[in-house]
Parts: sequence; structure tokens; C-alpha cells
Amino acid sequence: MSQTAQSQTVSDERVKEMSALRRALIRPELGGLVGTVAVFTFFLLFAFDSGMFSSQGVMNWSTVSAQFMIIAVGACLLMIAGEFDLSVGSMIGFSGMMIAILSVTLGWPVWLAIIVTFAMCIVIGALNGYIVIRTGLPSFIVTLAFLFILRGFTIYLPQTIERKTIISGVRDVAEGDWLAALFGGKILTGFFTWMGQAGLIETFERGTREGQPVVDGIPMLIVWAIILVIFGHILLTRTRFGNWIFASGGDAEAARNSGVPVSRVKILMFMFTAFCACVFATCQVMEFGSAGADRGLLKEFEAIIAVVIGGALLTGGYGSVIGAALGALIFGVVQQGLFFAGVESSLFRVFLGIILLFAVILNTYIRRLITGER
Amino acid sequence: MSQTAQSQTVSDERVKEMSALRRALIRPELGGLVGTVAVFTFFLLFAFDSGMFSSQGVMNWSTVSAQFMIIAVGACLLMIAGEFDLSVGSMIGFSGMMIAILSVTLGWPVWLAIIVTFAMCIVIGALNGYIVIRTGLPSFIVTLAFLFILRGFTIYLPQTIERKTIISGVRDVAEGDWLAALFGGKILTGFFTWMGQAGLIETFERGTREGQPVVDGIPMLIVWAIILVIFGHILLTRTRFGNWIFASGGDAEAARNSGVPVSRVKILMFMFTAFCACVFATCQVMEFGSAGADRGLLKEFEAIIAVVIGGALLTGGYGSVIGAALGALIFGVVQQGLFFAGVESSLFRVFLGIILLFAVILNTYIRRLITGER
Amino acid sequence: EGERYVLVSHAPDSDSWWNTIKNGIALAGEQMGVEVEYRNPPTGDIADMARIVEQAAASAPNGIITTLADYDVLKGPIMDAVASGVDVIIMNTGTPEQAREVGALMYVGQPEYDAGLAAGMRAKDDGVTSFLCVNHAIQQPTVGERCQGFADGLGVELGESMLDSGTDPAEIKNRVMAYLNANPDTDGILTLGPVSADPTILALEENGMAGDIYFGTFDLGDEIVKGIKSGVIQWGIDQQPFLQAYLPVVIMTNYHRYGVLPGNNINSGPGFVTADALEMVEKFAGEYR
Amino acid sequence: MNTRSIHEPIIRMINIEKHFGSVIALAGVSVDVYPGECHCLLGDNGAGKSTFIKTMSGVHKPTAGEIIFEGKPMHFDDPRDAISAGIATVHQHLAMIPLMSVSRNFFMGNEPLKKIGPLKFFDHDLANQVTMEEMRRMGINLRGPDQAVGTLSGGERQTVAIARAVHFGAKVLILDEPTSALGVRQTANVLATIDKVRKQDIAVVFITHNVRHALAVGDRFTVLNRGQTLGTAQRGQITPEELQDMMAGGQELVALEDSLGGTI
Amino acid sequence: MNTRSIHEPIIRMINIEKHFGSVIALAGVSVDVYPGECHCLLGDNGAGKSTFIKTMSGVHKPTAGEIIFEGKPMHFDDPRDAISAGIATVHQHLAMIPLMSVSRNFFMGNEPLKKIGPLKFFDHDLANQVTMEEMRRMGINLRGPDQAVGTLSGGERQTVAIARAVHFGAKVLILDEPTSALGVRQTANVLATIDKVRKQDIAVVFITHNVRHALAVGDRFTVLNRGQTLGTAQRGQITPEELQDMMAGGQELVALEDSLGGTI
Ligand SMILES: Nc1ncnc2c1ncn2[C@@H]1O[C@H](COP(=O)(O)OP(=O)(O)OP(=O)(O)O)[C@@H](O)[C@H]1O
Ligand SMILES: Nc1ncnc2c1ncn2[C@@H]1O[C@H](COP(=O)(O)OP(=O)(O)OP(=O)(O)O)[C@@H](O)[C@H]1O
Ligand SMILES: [Mg+2]
Ligand SMILES: [Mg+2]
Repeated sequence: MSQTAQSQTVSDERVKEMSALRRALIRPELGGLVGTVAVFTFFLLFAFDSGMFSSQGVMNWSTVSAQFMIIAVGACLLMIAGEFDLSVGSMIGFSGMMIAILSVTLGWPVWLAIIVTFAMCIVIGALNGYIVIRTGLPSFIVTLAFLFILRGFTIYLPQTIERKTIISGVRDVAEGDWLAALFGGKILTGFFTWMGQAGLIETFERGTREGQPVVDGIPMLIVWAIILVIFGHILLTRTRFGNWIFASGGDAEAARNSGVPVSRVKILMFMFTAFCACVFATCQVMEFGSAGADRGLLKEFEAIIAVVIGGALLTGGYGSVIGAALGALIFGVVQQGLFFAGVESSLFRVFLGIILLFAVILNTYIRRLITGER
Repeated sequence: MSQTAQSQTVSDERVKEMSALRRALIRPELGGLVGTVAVFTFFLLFAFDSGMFSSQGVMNWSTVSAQFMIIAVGACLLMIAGEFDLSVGSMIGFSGMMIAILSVTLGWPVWLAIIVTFAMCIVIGALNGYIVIRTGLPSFIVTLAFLFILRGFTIYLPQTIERKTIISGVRDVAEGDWLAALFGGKILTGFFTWMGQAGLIETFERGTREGQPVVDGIPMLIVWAIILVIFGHILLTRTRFGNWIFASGGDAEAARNSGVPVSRVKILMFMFTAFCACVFATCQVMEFGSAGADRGLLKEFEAIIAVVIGGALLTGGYGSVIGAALGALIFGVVQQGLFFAGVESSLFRVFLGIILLFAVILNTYIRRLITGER
Repeated sequence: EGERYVLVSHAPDSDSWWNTIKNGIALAGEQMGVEVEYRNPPTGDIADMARIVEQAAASAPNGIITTLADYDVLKGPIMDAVASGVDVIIMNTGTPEQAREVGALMYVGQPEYDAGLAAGMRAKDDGVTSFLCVNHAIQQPTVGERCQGFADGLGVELGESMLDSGTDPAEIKNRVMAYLNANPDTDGILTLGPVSADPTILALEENGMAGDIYFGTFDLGDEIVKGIKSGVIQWGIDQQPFLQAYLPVVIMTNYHRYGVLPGNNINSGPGFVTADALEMVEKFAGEYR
Repeated sequence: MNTRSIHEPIIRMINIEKHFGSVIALAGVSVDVYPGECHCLLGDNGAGKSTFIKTMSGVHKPTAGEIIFEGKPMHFDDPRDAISAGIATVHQHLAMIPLMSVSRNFFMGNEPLKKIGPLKFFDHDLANQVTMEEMRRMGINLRGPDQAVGTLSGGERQTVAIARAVHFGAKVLILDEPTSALGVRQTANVLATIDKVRKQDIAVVFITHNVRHALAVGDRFTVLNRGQTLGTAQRGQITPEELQDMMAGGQELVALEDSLGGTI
Repeated sequence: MNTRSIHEPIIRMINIEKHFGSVIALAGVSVDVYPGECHCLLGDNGAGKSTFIKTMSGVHKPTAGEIIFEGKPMHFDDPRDAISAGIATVHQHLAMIPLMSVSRNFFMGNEPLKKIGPLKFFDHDLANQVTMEEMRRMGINLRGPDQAVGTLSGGERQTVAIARAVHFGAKVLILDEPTSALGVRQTANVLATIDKVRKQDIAVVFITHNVRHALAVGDRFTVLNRGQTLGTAQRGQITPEELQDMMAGGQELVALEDSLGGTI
């Protein structure tokens, strides 16, 4: 090899060097970070005294963002693996409905209802993935079919079984259930009560809960969001499987030839997405005590938007879970912030569209810098 | 070249020959044709005496199918050119609302309102296309942004101007307008009246229109659908521009290198899609006399589904307008036919999903035979 | 015996309020020995609904029961149906005058604007001065009328107080909280059905305003009934959907069988359900109430 | 063929520069191409050969520099301009669309038109007939003109692309590594085609990494290195070994010489 | 190197057939590969070379036929099986993922693990270090291990793929037209690498269309034609001209001989 070693130290005079700072900054999450800073700056300036940054206000947009995060993590990993899932929203409706039917209508113990529902969702996710892999059809089409099929059943089932499309009373049957508490409870309630007493956070001034702290704990929803983001981030960046996810999405054929079990990776990611949707639905059912046939409408788009704002590439092979989480945060803060700021609420959609456009353009620019893509 | 001529007549012993019949049958439209036959057979068997095939019934599903066709033609050409448009549904809502606001609220003459709205829609379509071309972003993202932006304005505008989300009275102001008649009128009314008098079709039994035929003409909606399908089909298969559409969707880079003005083709197709959406909206507004903020919801998916059922490839470069029209026909007949057959309406989505899956699998098989794709 | 009727609504598939309607027609169908089908546009698109009315007419039923969600859109198809010999009864939305215009036999329902107006006047009497209207179906024009009526009843401008809340419960809850946070002087809330009422109850419980702020809602449901019982909700406007579904079937059947027809329209609402006399309501909320 | 230099060059590329963001792909390259010559463009991977011919064929606009075509300065805004001026290009990464039929591919961007009344339609019959004929002449036996290009082998596709370029009466034919994926027979075919085209007084620009292919058909040789030209040599003025060293960026491949036995 | 044939072959492919729907890509091909030899697989476009080595590397399952690896019959269900058995492949169409970093690509499918408690993590430090080192040994100077492969030139990518295959201690290294898109220097590099690898007693299967490249490093030559083998020849038993004729499917390229001067 001696004859080639001579080129070893030849640096390419045709490429300008990038500064170290610039290189440290240029990461997939950069767009998300910039967006987050921009959004917070904006609302700090224009809606500071609207209550948005009181403890209650913070809890308010945190909860909404956490919701987006839960589905964004699944959508993000799936998107990096090169597929996407339009049936997330219908899956949310479907799984919530299944829990309610199993526990309320059929009277099963809640923990069993939850476990069976999770199993069912994961199987449907696997089916989605299996069809995509076996037929080679775009996941857009396959999951679009499931969007309709699942929503159809979500409306049809309670209608024929219970003659309703909202089934309530889940909270009552879930009282004291160990598994339900994992989804519907709150943690650190003692700490918040103490903080309230110590005057560190506001307390209610009137009404039934006078004297209690306005925020009385961290809902499990947020805990789940944090756990899933951390899990997803570590899985993606620190494990062998994470490398396979990137590879499967970057070029399935090349990955397969290099020994990456692409089909398995993709199907598992479909299952994980279904799992996340199911977590979302379970938290929602446990918090609100009811399941409705209209739950989760358009959530698939919201998940995809959060992920894309967070810098992932729609065509796969590139992205970051942290970015997706920041995307979800931006989404949640903007949505709630506009209400705090008192903007006409129907304009929210307009803002969302514009932010989406700007975010992807920024992210595309960053990605090109990183990957040298043309 | 003499030395190469020797291989001229060598046929490849490694490929089995296909029969002539099989080759004649294998066309992009085949899936759509098979589906159409299947669907009609089904409903002829199971819903024959439900009124579905009475003159009124035929007019009913024809109208619904024609609606789908109008947007499917646009979506089909755009999809073959390698892009797609999720903002079609919002565009329908938006353009209907614009016509209503301009003509009713601002009191412009209806023909002017229609022309201005068309111009506006086509400009928005061009903008969609321009952003896609300039940024290189996937059209999914760009048009998703416009889905939200346009829907937002469709709700916001009437709300701030009129404090309602529905604006009625278009029919009254459109009375006698020459351009409105092109969208809301009916043709062949004389012929149908004669048929009614001759007892060839049923007549109304009572009320103000006693004695008139139940179907008193072909609505312009259907005329538009037929014109657009014929136009689209000829454009695609018989013109130079049609070849460019295929080329742009098949491989934009290769097409550009061969001298095809890819950007122009794609932007024009976005504009044409917007035009089709606007035709749809104008026909609707002129027929029903009002515009609502909820018009066109999910129509983008319905258009895409019709096109895909009709055999086009989601990733571009392959498809047929006739196929898309057949897809729209299948869609319309199934949707209305299930009502005629008295099927629980929430199951419609389940059927739709399943039909979609089967149709694409069949189409994929056919396409592989045609293109030798692997 | 065996008459066939079709009920056409304007509601999207997911709107749970329409269950009671479905249950009402099922019961009436069973009792009268007739067949009643329920149809609706899957996305709630009223133009699609017009096609369904046309379709229903083409399937030659004995009668059609339909809402008049948008007079302009539905006028034509309904008049055609009437002209081709199908009897029509208007239910739920619309007004008695419009019902007469299109040639329907009668109208059974609760004019939305009037109901909102009545509610607004009642709230005004109870001392409400500013309000939040939580609209979970901003794209459906009819329900928005309630907010307008309520505002007029109160004698205030609707302005920014109609909130486009979406249908996701967590978002509704948090948007309500955000709004109340940003507009602390709001002293009344109007929700337009269980979809928006249920999360609003939770929002009020969470921010401590439950029972403190004036809260009225349209329509009933499990949670709403509980809310009325516990004092979080002052009243629910019950338009008695059961009657809107049940009565037209019964009336139409009797009309077809014996030629009898009530001489007047029937207003099934607005009836204010308050904490008194909740027992039956509680038992059947969401099913027959 | 040394006589070429007394002709006027058909195309003169003067001091062409091309920058992509922070990458300088071409740092001032000048090349003249004469009618009837086969001008070989050689060089290492990434030397800028493809970029250079892309500025010639209108795909890229040069950042700086001038293009003189038939004595007049030219500005190609897109490939259509270059094609209609008579510059046909077969790009390195195939310029064929697999899902489309051979005949549609053949005429892509140059569709023959047929007038019916005031309207112009794509003349499919003519296109099919011409395609079949041209393919037969190149030794490729199609199932039919509507056979999809996706069903052809790589070599066959390359041949279609070349046949297309030749058919449209190019004055300059640019071939970017046309032989790199081809078998021996297909390669021979392509080289023979180049030879034939050259004899019709068409200028051929031929990019290759294969010294022997270059020497087999080339009249003049320009070597690019890291975005700059190392100069142009006439056939006979340069030995294969010299050429090879230049192609490798001026680095001699000493250690390999023995075991590989000469030029690669 | 003729002594190889007294060894046991490391892999024996016996009567391999492969059908794709109505296309018969391989109609019974038998090849033995010995450790330490460079076995060249030659043949026309579409002869079935890629298909053949894909059955060897577990990408395709043969329709019929047997694979004997180290004396035992083997069934590869997917490429992982072949890789873990010691068969590394550099596929014709690059097996690199442009959006991923060089180090992630290098270890794709073979990620080094580091245990932290009961959990196993991707050992990025080790991966980065190994990648930098191996790349330096191949003469490629990376900006850093996290540089995306998309920013490398075609030749550099090819080199990464080969370095990867070699690094993972393959017993059989399969290279499918590794030199077809490479410049002279990169080609020399690849050929030298093949030579080096062979000397480590690894079996190399080398597919090329270039007779000279084959002759430079090949010990034995198998020619495929239309899915069948035309037989295997030892180095020295065959002249370049014979080989070339066989590669062209047995058709002599008479007319070109003169102007092209010998083998292509
Ligand atoms: N669109 C582009 N954006 C950024 N850089 C580019 C672009 N196109 C080419 N380059 C860079 O320009 C340089 C020259 O590339 P080019 O493709 O012209 O080389 P080449 O001589 O054709 O090489 P090969 O023999 O491998 O085909 C390379 O460093 C390449 O990475
Ligand atoms: N997945 C597939 N489906 C159908 N046919 C295939 C498939 N893969 C290869 N073929 C066909 O099998 C035959 C052999 O192809 P293969 O790629 O093995 O040729 P090759 O010898 O590698 O040619 P080249 O030198 O051009 O790379 C060709 O006719 C090809 O069209
Ligand atoms: Mg090149
Ligand atoms: Mg090959």
C-alpha cells in the first residue's frame, strides 16, 4: 500500500475549511433548537404577562407538548427507518375505544384491558409493517388504508355494542388499578403540595380547591414523554439497533446487503409507533375517563409535522429524536401560546403551516451542510 | 457497425414469450377496469332493486363519481409528474369561500368573482409548485403546510368579515350570470323533458314540478368531469407535453438533462391541480348556493385514492387518466352503493381501506409485468 | 307495515351526540315495525350530505327525515325528493319556516340560534357579563349559531370569545385553561356539546374555577350530568334528540298508515336541565337523553 | 487527423470556473473541440470532468468563463438550449427513464409532432418506427417500441442513449464514461459507434478512465486534475504510460507496474 | 499459484440456478473458489455475474443447486448468515449509505458493542478510531469519522467498502465490478488491495469487464455467458485474446481489432 500512502496528508485545497464552532453547531437538532429559542423569545416578549409563564401556564403547554412528543418519538424513529404511518391518529382512537369497551362494557379488570389493547395495537402495527415489506408498496398507501379501516371500526364497534360513540366511566373502573395509575396518575404530588405551602408556587384563591397549589404534580403523560424521548434517543444514537434504523432508512437495499435485517427493523418500528400511539391513547383515556370515536383525528399529521420541524428527513435515513422532541415542544408552545397571546384561534392553522415551511427550509439547509448532499 | 448486426435476430432464450392477448390486456388501466367490472357486478347482484339503477339513482352516483373525477384528473397528472398535493381539499374550501365572499359579501358580479378566484387558485398552485421546485422539499411537506394555511384562512376570513363560517345566497346573485351557468347549469334539458313526456324516464308525481322528469338534464359538473378526463387523457398520451409529464415524474434529473423543462412541467401540473380543485368548488357553490368552511375536508386523500386505485404510481412516472377516472367511478359507486345497499355507514371506511389495499396490490402486479420493474 | 324511512344527518361520523338519534330511530323502528336507516356524510361536508339526500330519494323510501343544516345547499335535493313523492320531515336544525318552504310535513327540533338566545338571556339574568364559547366544530356552521345567539342574548359582541378548540380532549382542556388564564375576567362558559364540555369540566377542576364560574352547556352526556349534579355546570340545554328522532318516525308511520298528522311543528327544546330532577337524565344520558 | 487544428473549433470553452457552495469543482479550464475529432477528457475521480461537460451541455451555468459555439458566445440557460444548438449528451448516470417505453425515451425532449388541424400531437407512429429502426441498426432487438426501458440491460440502455444522441443530428456528441459498466462486446460497439460518428464530421467528447479505450478512438487528449487542466496532447505526441501518469494526477504508480504489467 | 487446486476449496457452488419470474438468470453454474486465490468472474452484460455472487452472499436464494462452504452444505437465509460465515461482499451498486457517517457505514451490520451493566451499547469511540485508522491505511484522509459518506467521491466510497470487507476478516471477499467507475489511481489502489488480501490466504472473487484488470490480479478465470458457465481457466493457460473473445459471448470482434489495437 506504500504507493498510496503519499496522498495521506494531502488536504483538499478545493474545499474551504469550516470553523470548529460552526462544525459543533451543525447538528440535526440545530433547526429545532433555533426554532425553540425563537418561539420562546417571541412569547416571552409578546405574551409574558398573559399567564403563559406562570406555573399553571407552564404546565399547560408542557402537557400539550408532551402529548405531541409521545407520538413524535414513534413517528421519528419510523421516519428515520424510511417509512411513515398515517394510521397513528386512527390508532389512537381505536386503542382508546378498545380499552373503554374492554374495561367498561365487558367489565374486564383495567390492567387486563390495557395489556390486551397494547398487544392488539402492536399486532396491528406489525401487520402494517408486514404488508409494506411484503408487497413493497409505499407506506403512505398501506397506512392510509389502515387510517380508514381503524377509524371505521372505532366508530362501528361501540355503536353496535353500546349504542354510543363515547364510552365513559373508565375513570371509575380504573380507580385503584395499578396499571392505570401508570398512565393516568401524577407524580411528585407531595413535593408540589410542599411548594404550595411554602409559597413557592401559586395556590388557588377561590373555588373548591382553595389553598391547594395550582399545579399539584407532574402528570404521567409528561413522564412518559420524557421516558420515551430518552429511550428513543439512546436507542437511535447509542445502540447497534440505532445504526440499523439509520441504515434501513438511508438505503434499504444497501443495508440489507451489508447484513442489516431491514425487514425486522422496519416492522419493529411500525410496532413501536403503534406502541407510542397506544401510550398516548391510554394516558388520554385515563385522564379524561372516556373514549370517543373522534379521538386522534389528524394526529398523524401533527406527529409528522413535529418530526419534520425537528429536522428529520421525510424520505428516511436522517433525523434525531431530540429534534423531534423539540419539534413537538415548538408545536405545543406555539399552539398554546397563540391562545395566551389572544390571537384569533382559527389563525392557528395559518401559523402552523408557515412555521412548518420555514422549519423545513432551515433544516434542509443544515442537512446539506452536514451530509454534503446535493 | 457490421460486427454488431449479427446479434440482430438473436431472440433471448432466457425469457418466456407472452401471449398476444395477455399483452393487449396488460395496460395501466387494467386494474381500474377489473375493479369497475367487479364493483358493478356486485351492486347489480346485491342492490339492483334498491333504486340504484333507476334514472335518479344513476344520476346520483354519476354526480358523485364526476366530483371525484374532477379532482382525480388533476391529482393524476400531478402524481405522474412526480409530486402530489395535499392541499386540494383546503383549496376547494378556500376557493368556494372566495367566490362567496367576493360575490355575496363584496357584491362583485359573479363572473368577476369566479375569474378572480380561479386566478387566485392558480397562483397558489404555482406557489406550491415554485416552493417545491426551488427548495427541493418533498411536495408532501409543502402542500401539507398549505393544507393548514388555506383551511385557516377559509375559517378566518368569513369569521372576521361575516361572523359566520358559512356564506349563503350565491345562487341568488348568480341568477342569469353567463359564467355561473357554465358551472351550475344543466345541459340537454330539452332532451330529458322530451324523454319524460315520452315516458322513457320517471316524472315527478306532485309538487311544483309535477310532470317534469326526475332527471331534467346533465349537470355541468358531469360535463366538466368528462371534458377534463378527455383533455387529461389526450394531453398525457398524445402530446409532447404528456411525454414530458411522464419524464419529469420518472426521473427528474434524467429528464432535465434530456432537455425536458422539468420545473415548468411540475409547476404547471400544480397549477392544473389547483384549477381542477377550483372547478370542483365553483360547481359546488353554483349548485348549492353557499360556501362553508368545512367544504372539501379529506378530499385530497380521496383524490389520491382514486388515482392510486386507477393504477398510477405514487412515486411518479406511471399512470393513466382513464385509470384515475375509473378509480373515481369505483370510489363513487362504492360510496353511494353502500348507502343503497343499506350497509351501516361507518363501515364505509373499512370497505374503502380494504378496496384500496387490494387495488394497489393488483396494480403493482400489473405494473411489474408492464415495466419489468424489480 | 314495513315502511322504509331514511334519516339523513349533517354530522361527521365521529360526532357522538348523534347516538341518541340512532337509538331513537332504532326504538321507534322496532315499535312501529318499520325500517329506518341512518345516513351521514363521513366528514360532515354538507355538500356530500346533499348527495346523500338525493341518493335517499333515489332509493324510493316512504319518507326521509333530514336536518336542514344549510338551507341553501339542501333546499334543492329536499324539494326534489318531495316532488318525487317522498314525504319529508325536518328535524334538529333549520326553522319551521324553512321546513314549510321546502315542502316538508313538519319540523321537529330546536332552532339553534333561538336556543342560544334563550340560554344567553338566562345567563344574563344570572348576572353573566362576558363569556367563552368553546366551539369544537368550528367548521360546522350550525353549531356556531348557538354562540352567536348566546352573545345576542347576553347583549354583548361575540368577538373573540368563540374559541376554535379542535376535538382533541387534551387540547380542548388546555386551550380553555389558556384562554381563562389570558382573560381572567371571563365569568361565563358555554360549551356546545359533550365533546367540548367534558374536557372543559376537567380544565375547571384543574384550575380551581369549577363551581365558581358560570357554566352552561348544550346537550347532555354522562360527564355533563355528573357536572350538573356536582354543581360545576349550572344547566344543560337539552334539545331532547331522542324526540327529534323518535317522533318523526312515529308521526310519519302514522301518517302513512292512517293519514293522521299533528297540526303544528314540535319544538323538542330548548329545555334546561338543572340539578333538580336529574335521575332519569342520569340513567339515560348519552343513550336516550 | 492532426489537420483538425487548422479548422475552426466548433466549441471553445474558455477559462471555465464552477463553484458549488464551498467546493471549487472547476478552477478555470479551457478546451477547444474541433468538428470530426474525438476529444478524450481524462482524469481522476472528482477531477471535474462531469462538471465540465455539464457546463458544456447547459446543465450547469459556469460561475465564470466563456463558451464560444461556432464562433459566437453562447449562454445556455438549460439543457434545451444546448440540445437545440446541436450539443447532445449521454450523461454518466443514465439519462433514461426506466418506467417509460423505449420509444418515448428515445424522443424525450425531441418529440416528433403531427398536426391535426390547429393542434399538434405527439406522432407515435413515426416515433415507434424510427426507434425500432435505429435500435435494429445498433444491434438491439426490441420486443416492441413500447417495451419499457426498465426491461433492458445496462448495456442496452447505454446504447439507446447513444443512438438517441446520434439520431438527433448533434454537431457535438458528449459521452460521459459510456463504457464504464459495459461488457466487452458492448464496449466494442460503443467505440465503433464513436468512430463512425466522428467520420461524419461530428465532434465527439469522450470521457473515460480507461487509457486503452481513450487511445483506441481518441484524436486529442485533455487531462483534468483537481479542477484544472494539465494540458491537451495530440494522438502520437504522447505515450500510453505518460497519459496514464497524467490521469492519475501526476503521481507515478511505480509499485504496481510489475505485477500489473503496464497500463491499467 | 497453480498449487491452489490441491487445497480444499473454501466454497463450492454446484449447479446453481436462479429464476426471476419468467427470466432465467442462472441456468446451472458451478464454480469452486480456493483460499488465497483471486478468482475472476467475467462475462457480458446480463450474463448473470451479479446474480451469481448474490446467491453466494445470501442476497438471493438459489432456485436450485448446492452451496458447500468449508466442506459443509450451507443455506444462507439472508446476507447476515453469509457475513457471519465469513463471506464479505462489495456490491456493484454501492453498498454505502450517503446520509450516514463514514464510521457508521464502516461498521454497518457489524457494530462493535460495549457493555455498560447489563446493556450493550454501540461503541462509538472504538468505531471512530478503527475507521480513521483503516481509512488512513487505504490512503484516504477523512475530515473526521463523522463525515457523511455523501461527501466522499465515488472512488473514496468504493475504498471504504473494500476496507470494510477486509477489516471484518472475511474468508471470502467478493468484489462486484469495483473498478468500473474508478480513476487510474483508485483502480491501482483497488488492484493492489486485492493482491494484498489474496496474500493473506483470503479467497477473492473479482468481477470485471476489463480483461487487463482481470489478468493483472487473477489466478483463475471463469466466464459466464447467458446464465451458463463457459468453463474455468488457470492463469497462463489462456491468452488475453481468447479471454476477451469468451467474455464477449464467444463472438469474435474482428472488425474492431485493427483500429483498437488488441484487447479492450
Ligand atoms: N452539485 C454539486 N454540488 C457540490 N459539489 C459537486 C457537485 N457536483 C460535483 N461536485 C464536486 O465537484 C467535484 C468534481 O466532480 P465531477 O463529478 O465533475 O468529477 P468527475 O471528474 O466526473 O469524477 P468521476 O470520474 O468520479 O465521475 C467533486 O469534488 C464533486 O464532489
Ligand atoms: N431481481 C431480478 N428480477 C428479474 N430479473 C433479474 C433480477 N436481477 C437480475 N435479473 C436479470 O438476470 C440477468 C442477469 O443479471 P445480472 O445483474 O446478474 O447480470 P451481470 O452479469 O451482473 O451484468 P452486468 O455486467 O451488466 O452487471 C439479466 O437479464 C437481468 O435482467
Ligand atoms: Mg463523472
Ligand atoms: Mg452486475
